[in-house]
Amino acid sequence: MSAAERPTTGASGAGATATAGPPALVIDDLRLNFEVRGIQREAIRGVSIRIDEGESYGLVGESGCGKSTVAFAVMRYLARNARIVGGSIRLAGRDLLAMRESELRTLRQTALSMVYQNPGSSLNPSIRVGDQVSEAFQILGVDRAESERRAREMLAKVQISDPDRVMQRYPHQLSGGMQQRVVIAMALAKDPTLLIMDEPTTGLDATVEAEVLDLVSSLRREFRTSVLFISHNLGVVARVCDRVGVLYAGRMVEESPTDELFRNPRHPYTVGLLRCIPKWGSRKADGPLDTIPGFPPAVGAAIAACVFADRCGLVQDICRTTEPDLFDVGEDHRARCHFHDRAQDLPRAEPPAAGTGTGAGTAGSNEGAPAGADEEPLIRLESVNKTFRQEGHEIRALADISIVIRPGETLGLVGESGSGKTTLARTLLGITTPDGGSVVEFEGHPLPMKIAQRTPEQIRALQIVFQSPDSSLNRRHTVRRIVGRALTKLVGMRGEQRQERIYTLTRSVRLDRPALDARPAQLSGGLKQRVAIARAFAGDPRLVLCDEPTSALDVSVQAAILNLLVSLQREEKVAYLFISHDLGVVRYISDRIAVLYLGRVMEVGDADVVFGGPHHPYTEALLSAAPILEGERGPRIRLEGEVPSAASPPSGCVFHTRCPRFLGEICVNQEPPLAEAEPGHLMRCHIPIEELRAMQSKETPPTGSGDANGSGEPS
Amino acid sequence: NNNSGAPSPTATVGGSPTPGGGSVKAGGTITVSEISPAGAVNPLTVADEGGLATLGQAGQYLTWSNDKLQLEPVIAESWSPNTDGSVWTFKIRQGVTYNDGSTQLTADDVVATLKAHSDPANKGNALSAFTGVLEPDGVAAQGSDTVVCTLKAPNGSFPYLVSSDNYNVIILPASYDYGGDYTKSFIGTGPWKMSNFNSQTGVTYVKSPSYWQQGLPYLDGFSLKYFADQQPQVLGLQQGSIDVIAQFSAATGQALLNDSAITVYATKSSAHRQVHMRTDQAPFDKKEIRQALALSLNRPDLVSGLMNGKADLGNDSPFAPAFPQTDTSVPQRAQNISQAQQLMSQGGAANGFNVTLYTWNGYEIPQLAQLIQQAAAQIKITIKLQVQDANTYYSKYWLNSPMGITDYGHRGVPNVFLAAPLLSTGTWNAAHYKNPAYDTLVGQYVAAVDLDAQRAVAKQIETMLLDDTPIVFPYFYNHMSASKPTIAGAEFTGMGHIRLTKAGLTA
Amino acid sequence: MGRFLLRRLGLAILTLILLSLIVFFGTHVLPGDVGRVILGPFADARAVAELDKQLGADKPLIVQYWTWVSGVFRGDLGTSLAFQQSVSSLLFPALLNSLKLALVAFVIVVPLGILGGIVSALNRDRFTDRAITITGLSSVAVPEFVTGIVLIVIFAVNLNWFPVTAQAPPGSSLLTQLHYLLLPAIALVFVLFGYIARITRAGMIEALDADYTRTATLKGLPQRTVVRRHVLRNALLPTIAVVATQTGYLIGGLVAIEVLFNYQGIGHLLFISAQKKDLPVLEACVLVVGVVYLIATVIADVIYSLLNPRIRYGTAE
Amino acid sequence: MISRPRPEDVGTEAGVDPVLQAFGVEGQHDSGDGSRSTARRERFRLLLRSPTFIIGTLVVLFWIFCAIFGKQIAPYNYLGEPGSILHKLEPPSSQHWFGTDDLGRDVLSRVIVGSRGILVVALLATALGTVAGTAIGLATGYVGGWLDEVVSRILDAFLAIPVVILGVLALVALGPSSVTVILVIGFVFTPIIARTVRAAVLPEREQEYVAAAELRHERRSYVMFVEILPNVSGPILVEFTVRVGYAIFAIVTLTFLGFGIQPPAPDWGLQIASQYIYLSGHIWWPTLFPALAIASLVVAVNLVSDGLARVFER
Ligand SMILES: Nc1ncnc2c1ncn2[C@@H]1O[C@H](COP(=O)(O)OP(=O)(O)OP(=O)(O)O)[C@@H](O)[C@H]1O
Ligand SMILES: Nc1ncnc2c1ncn2[C@@H]1O[C@H](COP(=O)(O)OP(=O)(O)OP(=O)(O)O)[C@@H](O)[C@H]1O
Ligand SMILES: [Mg+2]
Ligand SMILES: [Mg+2]
Repeated sequence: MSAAERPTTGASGAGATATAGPPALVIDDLRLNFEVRGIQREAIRGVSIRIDEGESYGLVGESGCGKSTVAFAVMRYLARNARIVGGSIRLAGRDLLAMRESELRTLRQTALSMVYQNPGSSLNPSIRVGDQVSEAFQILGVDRAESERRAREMLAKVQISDPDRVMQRYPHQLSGGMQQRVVIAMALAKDPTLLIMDEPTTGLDATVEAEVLDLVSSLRREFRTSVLFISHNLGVVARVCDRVGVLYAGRMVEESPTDELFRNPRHPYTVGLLRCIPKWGSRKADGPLDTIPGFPPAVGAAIAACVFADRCGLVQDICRTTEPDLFDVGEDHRARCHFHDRAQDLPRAEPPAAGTGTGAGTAGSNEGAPAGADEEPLIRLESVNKTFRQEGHEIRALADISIVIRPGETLGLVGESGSGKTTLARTLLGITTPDGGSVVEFEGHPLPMKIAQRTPEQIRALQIVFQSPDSSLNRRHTVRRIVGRALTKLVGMRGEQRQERIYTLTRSVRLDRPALDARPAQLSGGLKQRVAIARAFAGDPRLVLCDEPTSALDVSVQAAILNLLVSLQREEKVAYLFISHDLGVVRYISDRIAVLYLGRVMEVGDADVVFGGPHHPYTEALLSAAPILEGERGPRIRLEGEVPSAASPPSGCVFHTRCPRFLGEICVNQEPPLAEAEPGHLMRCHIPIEELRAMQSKETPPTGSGDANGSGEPS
Repeated sequence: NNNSGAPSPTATVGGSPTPGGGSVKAGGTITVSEISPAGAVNPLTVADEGGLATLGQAGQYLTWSNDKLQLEPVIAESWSPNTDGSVWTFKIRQGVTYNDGSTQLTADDVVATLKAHSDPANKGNALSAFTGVLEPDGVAAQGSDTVVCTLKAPNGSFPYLVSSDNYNVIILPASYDYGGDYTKSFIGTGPWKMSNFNSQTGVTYVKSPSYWQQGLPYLDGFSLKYFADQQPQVLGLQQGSIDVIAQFSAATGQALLNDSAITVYATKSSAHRQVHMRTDQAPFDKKEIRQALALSLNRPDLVSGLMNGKADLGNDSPFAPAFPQTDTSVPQRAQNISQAQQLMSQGGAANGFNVTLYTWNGYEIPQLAQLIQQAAAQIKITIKLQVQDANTYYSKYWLNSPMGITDYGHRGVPNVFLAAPLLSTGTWNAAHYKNPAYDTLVGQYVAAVDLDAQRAVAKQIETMLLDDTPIVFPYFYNHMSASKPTIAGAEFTGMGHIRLTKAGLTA
Repeated sequence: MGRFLLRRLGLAILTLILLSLIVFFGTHVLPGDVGRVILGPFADARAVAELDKQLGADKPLIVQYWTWVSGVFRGDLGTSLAFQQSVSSLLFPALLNSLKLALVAFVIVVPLGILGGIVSALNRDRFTDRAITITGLSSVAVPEFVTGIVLIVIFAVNLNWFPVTAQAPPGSSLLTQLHYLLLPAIALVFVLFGYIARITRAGMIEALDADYTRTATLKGLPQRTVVRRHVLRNALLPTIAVVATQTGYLIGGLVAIEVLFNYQGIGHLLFISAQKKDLPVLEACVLVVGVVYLIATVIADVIYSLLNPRIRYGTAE
Repeated sequence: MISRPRPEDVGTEAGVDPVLQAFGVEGQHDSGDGSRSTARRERFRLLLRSPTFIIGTLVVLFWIFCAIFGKQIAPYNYLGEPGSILHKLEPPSSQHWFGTDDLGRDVLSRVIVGSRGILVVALLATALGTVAGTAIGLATGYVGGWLDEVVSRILDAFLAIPVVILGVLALVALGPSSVTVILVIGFVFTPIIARTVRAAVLPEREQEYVAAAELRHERRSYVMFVEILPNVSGPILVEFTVRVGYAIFAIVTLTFLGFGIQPPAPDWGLQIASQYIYLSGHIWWPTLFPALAIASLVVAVNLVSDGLARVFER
């Protein structure tokens, strides 16, 4: 690792400076309740955090564990029904909770700022960006002209290429990445003592995310601001934070320097979390991912002792009787567990990839292997095009896509937002009709483009699991009805028979019977997604399209869903078209991978090949942008600028505008064909594969082989 | 025969208090409110109060039928019939100049006017009075100052047919084009000329310098303001923005009646409501039933309650107490439930029946309808009310409804009332009453030239109608007008004319 | 945005055409023969029948529609059956009057309503909010003619502060006219206040809850500035649309008020012509009311698009 | 695009509005803790906690009671007795709490009995409009395309004419009667409601459960009425109650103008129409009490819809 890239070194430095000034933020045993229908519900159950000057502190934890609440408590911006019932918050020594409104305002003007998820909505849609930024200066009493100048400066600092243009823009005219930069610029305007970032990159593309994160760490160095960085994504935290605190059910369960935490987690929950995440390069063949059984306790749930006891594999009676304190388990490393020393012996919730696992594994890899290439493809797309017309201009969402999906295999589909992944899926399903001339074949026979013209078999054979179960399940229907209807409609089942099938089906997706009569609102995200999966499998499909089925879920739940999909595939011999942003996940589950950019396939090939390299420059960039936890990684390959508009794609190779390996003329003038660079590995690039190999071999990103199933354990 | 002499210059409005009598000072202008004309203000076609009140300002008639239903000479200085009343001779006033200041009135103008209104081709509203009486070729001038009308049939009341009662017949120059727009010129022999007209808001009149009655009118002018509704008029008078309300219904005017600061004029009239029952259809084809219904009404209550006492009892014939011709010796029909019930059973409807009463939503008519409904309920007649707007009622239901209430404006003589709604050939015969005996009686009545003869026939008609009861005449209501006490000399007729020739602000 | 406006305009015109169809065929379901309308209730039946034939009210509807519409486009709205004068000579003065009245009402109610909405949103769920909301609900509830009557009795008849009619004498000064119009205007204000306040409140609350408002607050801006600079602009956008729609409905409300105050406006004319079955006038009135409404909405959309950058500038993506 | 649930929104909203706060907590129940109260029961509890809603409901119930038992509980015959005319326009007294009208009829009785007419007409009319409007709204919103374009234009055209005027037009055409009033008001409301429903359907249409249904090749009618309709029932219910309020308003106005319900119905609007002329004589009781009745009913209805809206909307 180069010191430039990894903040950890900075951390020690921060530790040093910490002794100098007072800590930027000290939260001491913060307790906060939400009053709901007159009942006080504990949301934060005593959280203590200390952030030194210039230090960046990561707060991680599953959704709903109280991260944002802590953040807003620090901002003193709480919901009306929120009550701080204990503890103190000190900012640079000053007691926040004691402050009067006016003091608080000055503090917000000068010392405290926050960046949160969804920059789109955090900028005022009807005020020019410039004015919004300079406003931050004007509050400080700077006159108009001056503040505008500084605003321009600030925007430049957040690496916005031409600030003057942007200042004239309205938020909606900027891309998500730009918007977030602007927000960050506003936040840093006052050169704050503490900058709180609540999921600042959630919702952005991996590439954009990577840039923003780089920006954050570089700005940190420049401004020496302390950062409270909130994320559910350990990889992200790993990238920008010196120290990390793991929050669970409003309780801090472990806290340590970043590397230490990932190398040597000492709380079963942390251990569990880390195991849920597919290791870089691990494959479904290596066996199922580990999961954390059960659900986190709800806000206000009465908790006797250890908050994690109910889900803990190591639980003993003591855990249910006495709450463990934060044990010091290493230098600057604390864990709230009676058995912190045995934390890593936490038994797997899922059976490890033993005999069956490998058996399945080989089977899995066989399907993926080129060996299968000769067998008749399940789906064949031949120069599929889709053009949307939106007030006047045309958006080419799919540009002659030609790929095949083989029976029982998983084709991973990756690409930045807007690259056409969903459109491709919808086209296959017949919900979106492709342009004329496109060919879609199913088992060798042409597949009608409109669902209405498809035979029941064909309809049954192609099903989908949408990204958000909240949207894909009818809120007003019970699970039984949702699944049942699918059965009736797809396989014409009725009465008893149908009931039976409902039971077997839901059992196979690990839904217990009581859930059957619940409505989606009453189920957790994971359960909902299982229902969606059950519905997709109602008519034993041949191909299930999974459009980011886990991206809305917490990692522990994601793991469970992935396992489920894998095992279903094994049982039903179903093929998947698996769309995801998370390369780790895609790699874990896919046999082959297709990379999409502006509606074009840039690269297709077996997972190992595509990830192992040599890769298409775009793939290369995606890979280097992927936030990964452990081990070495190559230098970040930056992608300049935003994804060009699909309405007016660049000439020649559509990627040339951002290509790190840009050749020149040729790239600008002629579009490279999707050619077979090596057996079973197609690529759309002018650079010969050997050269690519040469360029990239200098710094090969780690392949799974190295620490596939090891990295969790202490070395 | 009645040919009174020259008009008495200070003819005050009888029957109604006019403080200070004629003692009014010259000059000043006032505002008179009037219900807006139902249609275009066209001498031929006007058929409503708003219209006729407008016509009656710049326009004048041969004779003026005053509030006592006696004729006063106007354009005609005098008149006389031949022996059987089939030929009438009118002496036309000389030296009358139209309000255009130039045109002189001649007998030819009168002839032209009468021809125009009596010509069926013109489809004038006056036809309803002239049909069967006068036809164009029956009118001729003798010299410049005499007009002779030769009637189709003898008619003792003919002078009334050319009086203000036949309100369309204002005397216009022979040159006048009846197809044209009267409201452009408002030409006429009257004391006023139009200075501004708006079919929506009303007319502004100024004194006509060339008016033939010396020293009249007193006022410099007045504005006739149109209102869609009576209520604003009442409020306006109370509040002072209006000086005279030409006409209001006793019900609406409740406030005015017991307001000491307002002068109310109650002019006896023959205006009334007719409750017709279709005599040619069940259930009202039996006269017992019709009588029963008539008997169920408590008329004194109607008069005192509904009309605030500003009405005369009706006796189920057109002969209103206001008419000199009426024979008042015929016993008044009074409420008698038990008798009514008997009649019901005689009529074979001992336990009642259902019937729909059609009428329209104006004046006190809906209330009357409801009171009739109440009354009928006592003898097990269940009345369902269908209250339409005027046009729907008159165009769809009036002449073919089992039962209905129709409003009849004032007439100076009962002739029209006797003919149109009751003759077998009557054009407004909503009751579909066909009784040859009655028809002949009406014939006799019309022909009768002097009052006693007329009254004699009247008695027979009254008795006959009382027995047949094709139509219930519950009451004849007074024509109600009101003004500020500071205004005197305004004359009103039951017809709805308002004459301001001698009106003015009290000195 | 040019395209946006063009499209908007095109739609308006299309709507207009449909409107004319509705109006025409709507009115031609009317019973009661034209001749009767002209000659009046007591007119001789033969006369009526005769006239009907002359007026050719027996031609097929489509033909009649065409003659009418083509007339309208030539600016000739036909002649009134009841008044025997050109419809336009009746219509446009009336329209002008109504617009005067509507204007006065608006000048009073729009600021009031918006203010009310803002205040109640800022004191959300507190007493003030409830008070304003309830007041709004109630004022909306009472039909304007009831309010009008009460106002007349109190202020015109008893206190004699205002005239009972809204019709100022011809040629009276602006001030006098205003004096005449105030009472009916207030009656209308009652009806509209609650509605505008309600929408404003909704818009405000949405804006207050928006992330960008939070951003502004966390910038350390004082509450007042936050509201003035960040909340209002976004909050008032929806209100504009509402105000526009209300103009249309306001004119609907004018019927009762104008009749009550004997004000020679479009509503009054419409009422009369409806009573008299004066088709040409009735049609023209309804058509005009519709047109006014359409214009209002178009204007609103223009303003809206001017204030809303999303429409003013297309998106970058 | 990745979109994660953002409970912090729940947070802020929750602070704002107790109703949504509850949903925030629903959000929590998601993560499968013991209590699984459904959204519906939740809403109900919340409604019962809103005093304005309670008051509104009580008043409405009161009038419904009057509508049903009016004739029995009315102290006098609302049509009056023969001779009652002699007691006309008597001010409120111990015999006649609300005084008597111009035919000597007991105003109180007429107000009580009058509730039936207005309620029945208003409810039926609104129901009619809601059913039609919902059907159209669903169709245009879901099917979209040219159907949407065409129908929307037509609806716009209708919406350009104020309710009262459209009402006058139609009533003059068909002749006044309760039935026609119902038909007319129902008809006039259809486009308004259709528009609201359409607006509610559009976002639903984008929801993926619709796509999922299409993937099963469901019939359109099924998608509209079984899949989408239940999800827009909230807005529809709210719209319905709001419209009831406006229906009453419109009916009364039409009646006042003489195009609505006709005598001798004890309809409130009719009472006002026939009695307001006496106001100038300071005879306020026959007008005031019906007016108050109308106000109380419409306000109550609005309170109810307001309550529902706060619970159902978004
Ligand atoms: N219905 C539509 N109308 C117009 N353009 C559309 C439509 N659907 C998608 N597009 C455009 O097509 C392109 C591809 O969209 P698509 O949703 O397939 O991308 P994606 O890869 O799924 O993005 P994400 O990762 O955000 O889901 C985008 O530019 C999008 O704007
Ligand atoms: N105003 C509120 N009223 C009631 N409960 C609330 C409120 N705000 C938040 N909560 C609950 O408190 C818990 C903590 O919320 P918080 O937003 O801090 O979680 P989080 O860790 O930020 O989750 P995520 O990662 O999804 O943002 C959640 O269960 C949330 O539902
Ligand atoms: Mg959060
Ligand atoms: Mg997508």
